[in-house]
Order: sequence, then structure tokens, then C-alpha cells
Amino acid sequence: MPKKFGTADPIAWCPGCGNFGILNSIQKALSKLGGEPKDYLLVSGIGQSSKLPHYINANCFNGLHGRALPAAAAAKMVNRELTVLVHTGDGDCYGEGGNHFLHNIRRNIDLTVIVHNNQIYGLTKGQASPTTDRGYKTKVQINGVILEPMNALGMALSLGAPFVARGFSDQIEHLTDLIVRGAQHKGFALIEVLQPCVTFNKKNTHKWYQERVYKLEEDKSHNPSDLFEAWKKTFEWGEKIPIGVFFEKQKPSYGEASGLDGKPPLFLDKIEDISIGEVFDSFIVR
Amino acid sequence: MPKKFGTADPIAWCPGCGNFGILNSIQKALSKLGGEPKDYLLVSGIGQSSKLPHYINANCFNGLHGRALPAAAAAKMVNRELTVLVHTGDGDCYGEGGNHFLHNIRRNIDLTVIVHNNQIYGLTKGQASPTTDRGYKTKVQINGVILEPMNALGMALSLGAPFVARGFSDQIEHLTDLIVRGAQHKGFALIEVLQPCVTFNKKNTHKWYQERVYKLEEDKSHNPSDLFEAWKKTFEWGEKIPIGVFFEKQKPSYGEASGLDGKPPLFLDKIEDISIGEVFDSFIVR
Amino acid sequence: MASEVNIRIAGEAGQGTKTIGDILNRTLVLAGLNIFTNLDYMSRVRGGDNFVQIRASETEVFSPREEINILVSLNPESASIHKRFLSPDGIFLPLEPLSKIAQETGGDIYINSAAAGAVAAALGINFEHLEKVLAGIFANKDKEIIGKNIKAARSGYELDRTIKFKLNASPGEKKILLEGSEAIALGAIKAGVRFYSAYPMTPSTGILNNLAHYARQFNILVEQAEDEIAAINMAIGASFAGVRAMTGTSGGGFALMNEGLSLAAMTETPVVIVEAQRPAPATGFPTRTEQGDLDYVIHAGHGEFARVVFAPGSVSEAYYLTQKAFNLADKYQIPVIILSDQHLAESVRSQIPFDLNRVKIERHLLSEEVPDYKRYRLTGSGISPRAIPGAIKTAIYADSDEHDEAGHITEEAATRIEMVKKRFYKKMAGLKEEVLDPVPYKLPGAKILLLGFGSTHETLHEVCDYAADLKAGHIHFPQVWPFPAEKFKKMLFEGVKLITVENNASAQLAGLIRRECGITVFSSILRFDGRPFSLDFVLRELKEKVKHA
Amino acid sequence: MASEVNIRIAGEAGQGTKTIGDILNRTLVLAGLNIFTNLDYMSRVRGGDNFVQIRASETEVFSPREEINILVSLNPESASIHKRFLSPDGIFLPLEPLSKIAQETGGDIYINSAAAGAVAAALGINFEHLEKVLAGIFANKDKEIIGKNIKAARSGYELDRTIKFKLNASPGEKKILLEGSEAIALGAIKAGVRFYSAYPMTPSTGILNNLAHYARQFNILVEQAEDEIAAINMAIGASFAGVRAMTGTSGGGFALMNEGLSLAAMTETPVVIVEAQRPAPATGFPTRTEQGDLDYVIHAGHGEFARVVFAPGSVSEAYYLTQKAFNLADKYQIPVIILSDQHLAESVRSQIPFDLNRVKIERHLLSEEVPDYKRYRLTGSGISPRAIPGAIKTAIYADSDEHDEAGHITEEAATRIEMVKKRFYKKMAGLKEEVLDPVPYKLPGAKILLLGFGSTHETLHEVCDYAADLKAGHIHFPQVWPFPAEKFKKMLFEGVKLITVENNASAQLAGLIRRECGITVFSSILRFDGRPFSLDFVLRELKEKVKHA
Ligand SMILES: Cc1ncc(C[n+]2csc(CCOP(=O)(O)OP(=O)(O)O)c2C)c(N)n1
Ligand SMILES: Cc1ncc(C[n+]2csc(CCOP(=O)(O)OP(=O)(O)O)c2C)c(N)n1
Ligand code: SF4
Ligand code: SF4
Ligand SMILES: [Mg+2]
Ligand SMILES: [Mg+2]
Repeated sequence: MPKKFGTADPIAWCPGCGNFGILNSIQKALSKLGGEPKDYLLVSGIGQSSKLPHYINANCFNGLHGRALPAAAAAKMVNRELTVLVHTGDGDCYGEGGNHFLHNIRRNIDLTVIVHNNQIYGLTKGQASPTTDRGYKTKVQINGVILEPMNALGMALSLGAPFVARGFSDQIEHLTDLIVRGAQHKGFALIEVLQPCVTFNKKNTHKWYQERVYKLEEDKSHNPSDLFEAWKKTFEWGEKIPIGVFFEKQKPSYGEASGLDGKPPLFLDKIEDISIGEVFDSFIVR
Repeated sequence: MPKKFGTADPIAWCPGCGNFGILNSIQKALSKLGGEPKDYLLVSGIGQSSKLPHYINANCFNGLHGRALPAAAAAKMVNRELTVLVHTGDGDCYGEGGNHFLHNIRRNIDLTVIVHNNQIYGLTKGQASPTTDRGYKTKVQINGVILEPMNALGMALSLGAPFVARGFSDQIEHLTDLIVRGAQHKGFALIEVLQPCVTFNKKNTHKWYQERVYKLEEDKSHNPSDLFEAWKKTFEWGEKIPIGVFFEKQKPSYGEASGLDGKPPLFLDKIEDISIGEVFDSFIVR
Repeated sequence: MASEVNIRIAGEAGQGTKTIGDILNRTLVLAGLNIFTNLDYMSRVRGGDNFVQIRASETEVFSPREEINILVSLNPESASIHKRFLSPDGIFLPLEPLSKIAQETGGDIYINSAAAGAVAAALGINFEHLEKVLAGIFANKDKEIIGKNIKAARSGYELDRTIKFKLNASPGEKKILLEGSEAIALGAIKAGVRFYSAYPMTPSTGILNNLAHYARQFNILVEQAEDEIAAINMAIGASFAGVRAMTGTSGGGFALMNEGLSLAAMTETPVVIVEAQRPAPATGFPTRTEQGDLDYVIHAGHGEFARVVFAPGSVSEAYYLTQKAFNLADKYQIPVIILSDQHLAESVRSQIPFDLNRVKIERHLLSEEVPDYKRYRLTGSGISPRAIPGAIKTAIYADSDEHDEAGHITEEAATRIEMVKKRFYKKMAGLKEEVLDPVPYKLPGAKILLLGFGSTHETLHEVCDYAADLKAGHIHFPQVWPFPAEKFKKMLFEGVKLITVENNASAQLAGLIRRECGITVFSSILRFDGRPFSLDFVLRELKEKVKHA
Repeated sequence: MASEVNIRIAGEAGQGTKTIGDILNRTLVLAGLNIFTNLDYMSRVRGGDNFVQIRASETEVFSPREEINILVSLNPESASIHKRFLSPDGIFLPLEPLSKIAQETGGDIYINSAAAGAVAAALGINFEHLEKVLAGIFANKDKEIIGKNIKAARSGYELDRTIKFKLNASPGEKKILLEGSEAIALGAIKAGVRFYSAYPMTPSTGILNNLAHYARQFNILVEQAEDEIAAINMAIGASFAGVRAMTGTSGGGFALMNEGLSLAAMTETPVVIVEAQRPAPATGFPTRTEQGDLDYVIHAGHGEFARVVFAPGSVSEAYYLTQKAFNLADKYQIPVIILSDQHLAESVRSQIPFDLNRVKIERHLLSEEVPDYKRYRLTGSGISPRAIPGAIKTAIYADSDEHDEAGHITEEAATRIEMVKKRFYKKMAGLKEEVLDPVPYKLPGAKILLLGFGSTHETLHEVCDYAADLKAGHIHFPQVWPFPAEKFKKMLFEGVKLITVENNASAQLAGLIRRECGITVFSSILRFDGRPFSLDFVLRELKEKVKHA
């Protein structure tokens, strides 16, 4: 493990948790991307997934459950020298945080959003999440989940997301590569990661995923610039589950469209001697 | 106008507002659907659109900005004898209420959701809404909107919405028909209505829409049971704008999947003499 | 006082400390002892350091103690953390022998039963009690597993048959074991709740789990909402449409429900909200306890409106007050908040069964058509006739804007004034008339009165017994809003020193008393490290306060 | 008192009452008069009944009056509503002649200028002032339009040249016209705000509009958020990442921001929040005024933490306190709330220009690397060195869970205690040291003291002048949290009667004073119909209170 982005804070996940694979991948990805710990900001919400930034030597803002995206978006807006990554869960990002997910895709800020999708609420001990498979029983969903599992990738494509991918926490090289590509993509990069929760998700296990995932990169017919085909792919869930880049297309990011990228980062502005006299003058009745 | 569903509360909309067409259509639709004022519940949030239930003689719950859907969903869950319609705005439903929009589509409760889409915040005097066209200038978006306008219909299809339609407030017969069909559809029926705001939306005017809309029913190639083609259609916005039913497919509603529909409505339950002794017994240590 | 033993079972999350606790709780009670058991655990699913602490006693006990007599430690780290609390005559039970037994029986899973056996032996509990409990707990497993558990327990029991702590049991009376979350869930069930919407949040999740567990049996719709905003707006929608509805959360979720709280008040829709407190701000200590939200729940929500805040002081009070909450919510058409906390929600003590039917259901619904029905008709009491949509012929209008009697939006000053009087002044006046009495203990002759609300109640009760030399009495406030100012003032007498005891940093109860009664208390005993008050903590602080008086 | 005239322009939304108000405000001020102007309008875009009311006077005026001297009515309905407030010598200007002039000039759009002309004539204002103002207001229109407006105004002016209300103007001094929302926006600009995120909500939207208007000029990022939760979390994210950040809303949106408020406190991220109050609960009266959220903003957010609440009493104070808010937020790394309301936000009075550079910027940021940097290092003051991520080499950890000095999640009791002391006790102690003085007026010899916060200030100031016979003085609280208890108590003297004057139903300031100072006020004058206090309303109530004393 590359030391530069390692950290001393002890890990609180269960042994065997898929989050270890994501941690491993992100550390590898940061090393590949280069730069120093100070150049990265990892923002998270609350959940097992959201503890990740504490395990990496880089700036961290571990905010409220469901609210990682607005904090991350604004941080990037005013301090665009930071490479901002978001670590969030299926509950955090799609449940509590659903409205921010929706609108930050529309904003297209240059963020890399890594959704640890264990199809369950891990930290609160096993309730259904928006992505829990139909029929799965929990202490709350005693008769099994009856809601339509959320097709977050399809939703993202509908909203114009320019980079939509899925990884699997057991496939570290592949995931590392996705994160690197996502971070390099200028705009909102969504990387949903299949992440087995060994404690509360007894259905979607390491094995379950391993038996099903296949790489889009190895599917000759897949063309990541074809929006409609990409959208169709997002419905593929069952015997076979695609991982890799579903769709990628460069479009103006928020920074570009707003003109922010053409100016020095806002946080560097000198604010000590702002001259406001002229404005006040316009309020003088004359 | 059919008197049964008319009401005496004076209307507070601007003359020429597209909302009049929607009011007209909904009153016609209710007459067609039949029943009495007491059989309907109209739930709304806050906005110009959300005032509508006050102008109809039927039960009304005019709740918080953005929160019409959860109130409506729960009301339907416990009192399924009511036909529940939701009147909401593009800001109310897609902005403040985005998370409920997302998850109530997944719930697939038997609601008819009518989104008055004037592509602007009317009541608060003209800020951009999630559906405002790119480049449109407002007092807040002084350089013009830079965010991707929200493709709500496409998003709804990604999330499994079983009935997705668009109407236009100037086409009352057509809209009436959509509302009737939506109300008859057992499940979440989304009807987005193009609704000119004559005061704050100087771009998407009556005329602008009139020049662009065409009916999907008249498009021979359109097949409302083809999900992928329907999704493609949701991106059509510009020279031509489709109205009509994009997609319809019956699937189990929340009431069916949960078993609620098989039982008497919850609100009729007698609760006066609940016997809890047996449960307490299980807590006795023996 | 009575002879008692304090047992702590420490270990990592996932090691089964809670199961050992459950087994021992039941075994001890079955043997005729009294217990008080609380949980101390981290916000993680595996690893870390957690414990269950059981105070077993010949007489009733109500609170945690600091000194441990028996420490069972399932991992080396926890041993080093907890050993320093062991009494000089205390027993330390390490993992090794238990692990050995478990391995011999069939695997680590049997450590729990072995540990329970070892503890039972040290207390001289008859093994057959333990055997019976194990058979009950594992009743839904197959016979072999039950047998192995009993075998492991027996081996643990035989490890050391020295009865180090002999307690005199007095069997006979039936006792129940129930935690606060269960009591609230059962209270709601008894009150006829038909809709519960919530988003999971510790320490309120127990209510969600429990209601889901009984949902089918009692025909309750339990819906996991997408967020807390949805949870409260759903509960309001369900209530408007005719059923009793409740939601539950902790401080952070409650923060998100504030706007909905205000909506319930404005639309005059009854709703019951449980706020199970945990240390904050923000995410804070998710699994620990605090009483930091008293001021908050009283003032939460924009605007001014009537509300009730209950702060049950015991599991039984939680059961009764939950039912009362529904009655008051229905009668006044207001939000009623039940203030709980992790300590109340997740601690248990053995007690005699409740009076299940004490609280009668009062729905206050319009049962038949009235001429010229108006949802917000102005009345002397401020309470308008409430009908369910669809149940009467007239269309019902409920509105979050200021509205007239018919429920339509208004802009008129005169109507506004009447509506504020209705929603706020008149309802508050009615509520004050029927405010719950503060609960006194050992008042006559007291020199000091310990004042508390919520989960401190039983601890303070016990403190009074232990601090007889200080002549301490106790007043518990099961209802903190409207505050029972007059009733409280009447209980006071010349020369008595008032001390609030609060699981928070800013002595919020003291501030409330000052504001509502114009009385400044003598002092406050505060704890804000996420841990509940122990009997010893309060006694120590109390002596300190008295010394400096 | 001075000779003054009260002018009300009533009409439907969309008819241009506000434009007439703007024209007259400027014309009167240019003529050397003083004005106080407030808005009364409905939550709709067209129709209904709205008015602008201008109190014009020879001396400074600070509050609305009840009796109208000139009523301009743009529609028949409004005439019937407002006529009863007309003084016996009052003038009623109906629509017809104005409409006729407008038609002759080129259309209904010229009614506004015609109306302004008619009013100016009745006051004997020199027409050239009006002409100049019109030229200024329509400066960006083409010449023809300007000409037509002037023509219409002239015709209005000529309608009736009787100078019914002659006011002696004293021209010369430069005066500005600024509403509260503008003052807050300009204060924020001067303070160097670089990020403003908000979701539109009356009556806070003025700040959003104003900041958007100046965004390019001052390099401010103004972002319309998808909801208020996003708004505050964005502001916090931006602040964490290094800029001064603010958000603004009204009560309902503030309710949604509560969890974020608590987050700002826990992560120790500075943020300024404007809460522009309107009558609640729920949606309430969207466009009207109230002071119902005082208790709420002081207690909002789960858990206990330091915060500041300012309640500016005037437009100029709003300008200065907004700047101070940023300084305090930065210094203590806390949320600072500015409590405004519709009356402050949207009323204007003529006044001399402000001291633009009075408040110096103090950012309290770590400017260079320090060895072993820890974001939450424990210090005597409770304030840790704050650095911007990326600006120093060390990685910075901010956390919403309870954390250690390095910002990592902890479960330790001892650390929790230190962190609560830091975030709450120590910061509050520091804040109390520098709490703003209550602002006294006419204290010496006063028999009654009128106490208020926020927008009542200038009204009460004026009341004192009018109620000299009652010997009324006034104390205004520009800062309500931490409450300046000691400073306030020192201002009081034997025998003086305290009366709070509050735009709410529950006398929240009185409760706060009782809690914080142990003082029970004599009485409270309350108004909760969504309308601001007029000078007359307070005077009348005051006399009533004194009579019954
Ligand atoms: C406002 C709020 N509501 C609820 C919670 C409790 N909570 C913490 S994490 C979590 C769910 C986590 O699920 P997910 O995001 O999938 O993360 P995981 O633990 O599975 O990685 C919940 C409900 C909270 N902290 N704050
Ligand atoms: C929590 C909250 N935030 C903001 C508002 C203010 N508000 C009322 S309506 C509205 C927008 C309405 O837009 P839309 O839903 O599109 O309705 P329209 O008026 O355009 O029909 C806003 C922001 C509010 N009432 N409550
Ligand atoms: S509970 Fe699940 S997601 Fe959480 S750490 Fe354990 S295995 Fe991982
Ligand atoms: S502002 Fe727009 S949406 Fe509102 S009533 Fe007027 S025209 Fe209709
Ligand atoms: Mg998860
Ligand atoms: Mg709209």
C-alpha cells in the first residue's frame, strides 16, 4: 500500500468488508494520479462507507448523513485546486441525499463520486437501502423489500451525467483504473462500487457478485459514447452484472460554464480592503 | 365548467396564466371520472400550482413546499378509498421535493401527480427552476442558467415509473384525457404539464409551446409500451416537443405489493380495544 | 443497602456481549433476583470495545454502578480497559477458559453460554434457571444447538463452583424485562397506531424494529422513509387521512423534521414524534446517551404553536405516556413529542407487569355529518371538529398557509389573530389545565431536592435512598411542556435546596425552571460525556455540592 | 411633533404601487424631506390588495403611522378597504383621473407617474424634483418613454394644485435610501463574502437578488441551491474550503437548515445565516412580518454549542452587524445568525450615508505551516488554529462525529468532555466577553423602559419621543445571544417598569430576560397579525398598560 496516502487512524470496518477493497483502490488511484495529500479533499457523509476518508492521508470533510455532495460541490467551487472525491453509501447518496445527487449531476461540478453500494444500511445494522434487491428481508422489511430497486446509473444518465461507471470492490486494479479515469474526467464522475457487506447483506455476497460481474471493456458491442445503449445496460442486473464505464462524454463542467475556471480560485481573493463606496453612492438620492 | 367540482374560493393567479387551463382540465377530468367531492383528495405543496386544490370542491391538503408527495403517499396508504391527486410545481416537485419524487416513483403508490411545469419559480417571482432552459436570465441567474435542465420524465422512466405523460395547459381536452388515464392507472402516474407563466417566463410562452408541441398519439411510430424508445423521446426538446403518454405499463402498485389492497382501509380499523396482553406476556421471564 | 453484584461483560462488537447479557438478565430474574442492565457500545459493527452491565440485586435496582464485581472479558483489549473498575474482591473471567469450552462444544459461538454459566456459578444461581432460559432463547433453533448451548453453559458453570457473591433470591413474582424502545412501541400499538414512518437512526431504531416486528399482527403500516422529512410528512399525511400516526428519530433527524412539526401545528394534524436523544452536535456519539435536546424540542419549528413534550422517566412511564401522547395529539390536534434517550431506550430492569389497560383511547373525531362543516371552526376551546376526508360528505381543506375557518388561504389580520389565539393561546390554556403532575419522592423533610426529567428519574429515586443522610428528595418531570409551573411551585417549601441533575452541559432544566417559574436553582449536576448517570456519580457530585453550600 | 404626511398607495399586485412608492420616496427626499416607507402586500403576483405607505416628514421618522392623509387607490376594491383610515382632512385620489391622464399619454403604464405627480402637488413639492427622479429611474429606457413619464407626472401634478399638506423641507444633506436586505447584502460584500447559497424564500430573497446583482463586480459566487439543506451544507463546504460564506432564508427554510447549523458548530466551520422572519407556523403569511423565531434561533439545532444571534434594529445596524457576524464567525469558528424580518428587510427610511469602513476584517486564519498541526487542538480559549485545506502541507480532518484533536472519530469520554468544553463553555465565555451592549435611549429619569430586539428598535425610539409624558425610555438588544445579561442588569434602576414590545404572541424576549437575568418584566406589548408595529399601536397599548398599572 502506498504510504503517502496511508494513515494511522485504526479501521473500524468488519473483517472481510468490501470497503477494504475500495480503500485499497482509492489509495492506489491517488498514487497514480500523483500530487500530495494536501492536493486532495475527500468528502463523505455518514455510514460505513463514509468513514473511509479517515483512513487516508488527505484532507477530509466528514459531514452529515446524506449531505456529502453539497459540501463537496461548494468546496470545489471555491477552491478548485483541490481534487475533490466523495465517498458515500447507497443510503447516504441515494436515500437521505437523493436530492443532492439529482441536482449535482445537473450542476456537473468536477467531482469524483464513489458510491459504496452494499445494497444495505450497514452502520445502522441492516435496514433496506434504495438499492436493496426486491424480496430481501430485514428487521424492518419483514416481508421483504417491495420497492423498485433504484437504478441510480440510469437516473444519472437521464440527468446528463457525463461519466457513469460501476466497479467492484474485489477487482482492485479495475476499480483503481475507474477512479483514476473518473478523477481525470472534468465534471461529475459517478462510480458506483459493488461492495459486499459481509455482516448484513447475506444475499449480495462477494461470491454472488463474483459470479455475475463482467467487464464492459471486454464486451465488444459496448460503446461508452452511446447514451441510449448505455442506459439499456443500466437495467442489466441479475445473472450478469456489467462493471466498467457505461458512458463517458465530455461536456462543459460547472467551472467552465460559470467562468470560475478562468479566474484564480476564490479562496485566494484578498478581501481586506473592498471598496464599496461606489455602490453606496448609487443609493444616494440625487 | 362542471359545478360539482367548482368552488367559491377566489382565484389568485395572474390573468392568462397556464394554470387556468390545468384547473379547467382537472375539473373536467373529475367529472368524467365520476364520484363525489368527498371521494377525492388533492394534495399540494407551495407555489402558484399548489394553490389549485383550493379552487376545486374536493378534499385538500395543502402542505409544505416540496412535501406534497410524502403526505399524499401516506394518505393513500391508509385511506385507499380516496382517489389522490397531487398538484405540484417544477420547483416544488423537482427542486425542494426531488428526493420524494425519486423515492415515490420507486414506491409506485397509486397517485396521479400533476406537475405544473412553467419552467420557473412563479410564486417567489421568477428564479430559475430545475426545468428552466439553459441561458434563460433571471434576477438570480444573471448570466443565464448554466445547469442542465432536468429531464424529469427520463428520470422517472429510469426509476421504473409505470405511467409517464406530458400535457399542455392550452390543450384542455387532451390534458383532461391524460388526467383521466393517469387516475385510472393503478400506480404512480406522472403527468408533467407545460404551463406558461405569463409573468415571469418570457421565453416559454403560450405561443412558444403552441408552435412546438405535437401529440405522441398522432405519431405513428410511437409505441407507449417501448421503454427505451420512450426514454429517447424524453430528450426531445426544442423545435418539437412531444405531449401525450410516453410510456405506460401496468406493474404491481404499492397497495398490491404490500397486501394493503386486500384488506379494509386502515383508517376504518377499530382501535378502541386492542388486546396487547399476549405480547406483554412474551416479555415475562419464565 | 441490599446485597448486590455488578457484572460487566465486555468485548468487541459482534462477539455477543449483548446475548450474554440477555441470557444472564433472564436467568437472574428467573432465579428471583432484580436486575438493572444497560448497554455501552460503539458506533461500529465489529471490533472496538463494548459492554453490557448487569446490576443484580436482592431488592429492586434502578441505575448503573461504577464498581464492577464480575468482569467477563471477551478480548484482551477490553480486559485492560475495564479491569481498573473491578472491586478488590472482584472476579475477572478472561476469554481463554470460555473459548476452550466453546471449542470443545462446537465452536466460538458457544462462548456466550459458557460465560453465562460461569457468572451464574459465581452468584450461586441454580443451574436449572440458566438451562430453562437457554432453552427459551434458542427455542427456534434445533435441538442439537440447544443441547450444545446448555452443555457449554454447564461447563462454564463448573469452571469454578466457588459462590463468590451469594445473593438471596426471592422468587415467585412474575417479572417482565422490557427496554424503553419496546415500551414505546407497545404503547403505540396499544394506542392503536396504524402508521409509523421513520428513517433509521440510533437510538430510535429499536422502535422501528419493534413496530415492524408486530406490524402484521396488529395491522400497522410501517414504512421506511427516504429521509426524515418524508417520515414526518408521511405521518402527517396518514394522520390527516384518518389513522393514528407516529414517527421516531434522534436529534439529527428531528432537526430535519422541524418544518414538518410546524406543519402539523398549522394544519392541526395530530402526530406523535419520538426524539431519542444522543450526544450531539451533528453526528456526535451515535450510540451513546445525552439529554441535550430539551430546549430544542420545546422551541423547535418556526412560529408559535401549542405542543406537548413528555419525558418519560421509566420504561413503564414510556408505555403509559406514549398512549397519552396519542390521546392528547388527537384531542388538541397538535404534535406531541416524546423525549427519550439512549439510556431509556436501551436499558432494562426487572419489574412487575404493567397495568395494560390503564389509558383509554380518546379519538375526538367527528363521527357524523354536521351542517356547514368547517375544518377550522372557531370555538371557545380552540379545538375545531375534526373529520376524516371521505368519511363525511363535505370536502375538507387543510392548509399550511394562514387560513380561514374553512381552511382557505387568507391574508386578513383579524382572521390571523383569531387563528393564533386558537392554535396557541387557547390550546395551551387547555393543555395547562391537564398538565401532568411532577412526581415527588421523599419530599417531606427533604433539605435538597434533586430535579430531573426523562431517563434520570429512576437513578435519582435511588440516589434519595442512598443519600438519606443528606435528606435528599426528588421531583421528576414526566411532562416538560407545557411546564407544570404552578404545580411544581406548590410542591416547594422554605429552605429546600434545588439541584437539577441533567445529562447535558448547559443545565437546560434549570433554565426552563427559571423562565417558567422565576426560580433559580441552587446548583446543577451535569454529565455530558455520553455516559448515563451512575448512582455513584450523582452521589459523589451531590456530596461535593453540599460540602460547598 | 413635526409636521408630517402619511401617504398610502394601494392597489393590486402588478399595478405598480411599489414603483409609485419608489418615485415618491426619492422625490420627497430630493426635496429635502424625510421619509419612512414600508410595504404591505399579499402572497400573489397579480390582483389582491397591496399598499406602499410613505410617511413624509420635516424631521426624521422611523415607523409607520395608522392614519392616512393621502390615499392613492389604483382599484375600487382597495379604495373601500383603505378609506376608513383616511384623516378627516385627508385626500383621496381615485384611479379615474390618473387613468385618463395615462391613456392620453400612451397607456396604463403611465398611471404611476401621474399618481406621483398628483401626490407631489398636494405636498407642494417643486415639480423639478419629480422630473429629476423620473429621469433617473427611467434612465435606461429611451428618451420618449422618459418624456412621456414626465408628461404624465406633470398632468397629475396639475390635476389639483391646492397644496393641502405643506411640509417645510430642509434640503442640502445627502441622504441614502436602503432597505434591510440591501444593507445585509452590502455588509456581506464589504465583509468579503465569496459564496452565497440560498433557496428563494420571502422575505429573504432580496439578499439573494442583491448579491446576484453585485456578484460579478465583487467576484462572489451566488448559487441557487436545490433546497435549504443544500444551501447551508454548501455554505459550510465553501467556508471549510477557505472563503467567507453565507446563506439566507426565512423560518421554514431555517427549519430545514437546523441540522447543518449543528454541523457547522461540530466541525467548527464559520458560517453566517440570515433568518428573515415571517409569520408562521408552516407557510403562514409569506409576505408579512413577525418576530416569532427568537427562541427558535437561539435553541435551534440538536446538541449544545456556541452561536451568536444578532438582531439588527435598523438598516445601518444591519450593515454593520453583518460584517461583525463574519468576524465573529471566523474568530470563534461558529455559526452566526442574523435575525431579520420582513419589516426590516423591506422598509426604507432616508438617512445619512453610513461609515463604510467602520468594521475591519479579521479572518483569524493560520497563515503558515505549524509543526504537528491539528485542526481541533485544545487551547485555553477553545479556539483552534484554522487552516485552509491545500494551503498547508498537513492534511486537515474535519468531522461531524465526536472527534479528537486531529479530527478523527473518537468514542472516548475524556475527549468528549474536553471537546464540549471547547466548543461550548470556552467559546461562550469568550463570546460573552465581547457581547454587544444593549442600546439605551432616554434612560435617565425614565419610569418605563420599552425593551425590544430587531426591527422594533426605531419604532420604540420614536415612541419614547412621543410618550415623553409617560417618561418612556427604550433599550434595544442588537445581540440577543449570548444574551448581554450583566450589561443589561447594570442599566436598570429602582422603580423602572420593564415592558417588552414584540412582534410575536408569546413574549419571547420577556422569557429570555427571565431565564437569563432572573428578571420578570412588568408587561409585554405584542402584535402577531403579520403587520409591523405602528407608532400609534405602541402608544395606544402603552397608555393602556400604564393605566392598569
Ligand atoms: C439525519 C440522519 N439520519 C439518520 C442517520 C443514521 N444513519 C447513519 S449511517 C445511515 C445509513 C448508512 O447507510 P449507507 O449510506 O448505505 O452506508 P453504509 O453504512 O451501508 O456504508 C443512517 C441511516 C444519521 N446519522 N443522520
Ligand atoms: C421551505 C421553503 N422554502 C422556500 C419557500 C418559498 N417558495 C414558495 S413557492 C416556491 C417556488 C415555487 O416554484 P414552483 O414549485 O415551480 O411553483 P410555481 O409558483 O412556479 O407554480 C418557493 C421557493 C417555501 N415556502 N418553503
Ligand atoms: S456492517 Fe457491512 S458495510 Fe459495515 S463494515 Fe461491516 S461488512 Fe462493511
Ligand atoms: S406568476 Fe406565473 S405561474 Fe404564477 S399565477 Fe402568474 S402567470 Fe401563473
Ligand atoms: Mg450501504
Ligand atoms: Mg414553477
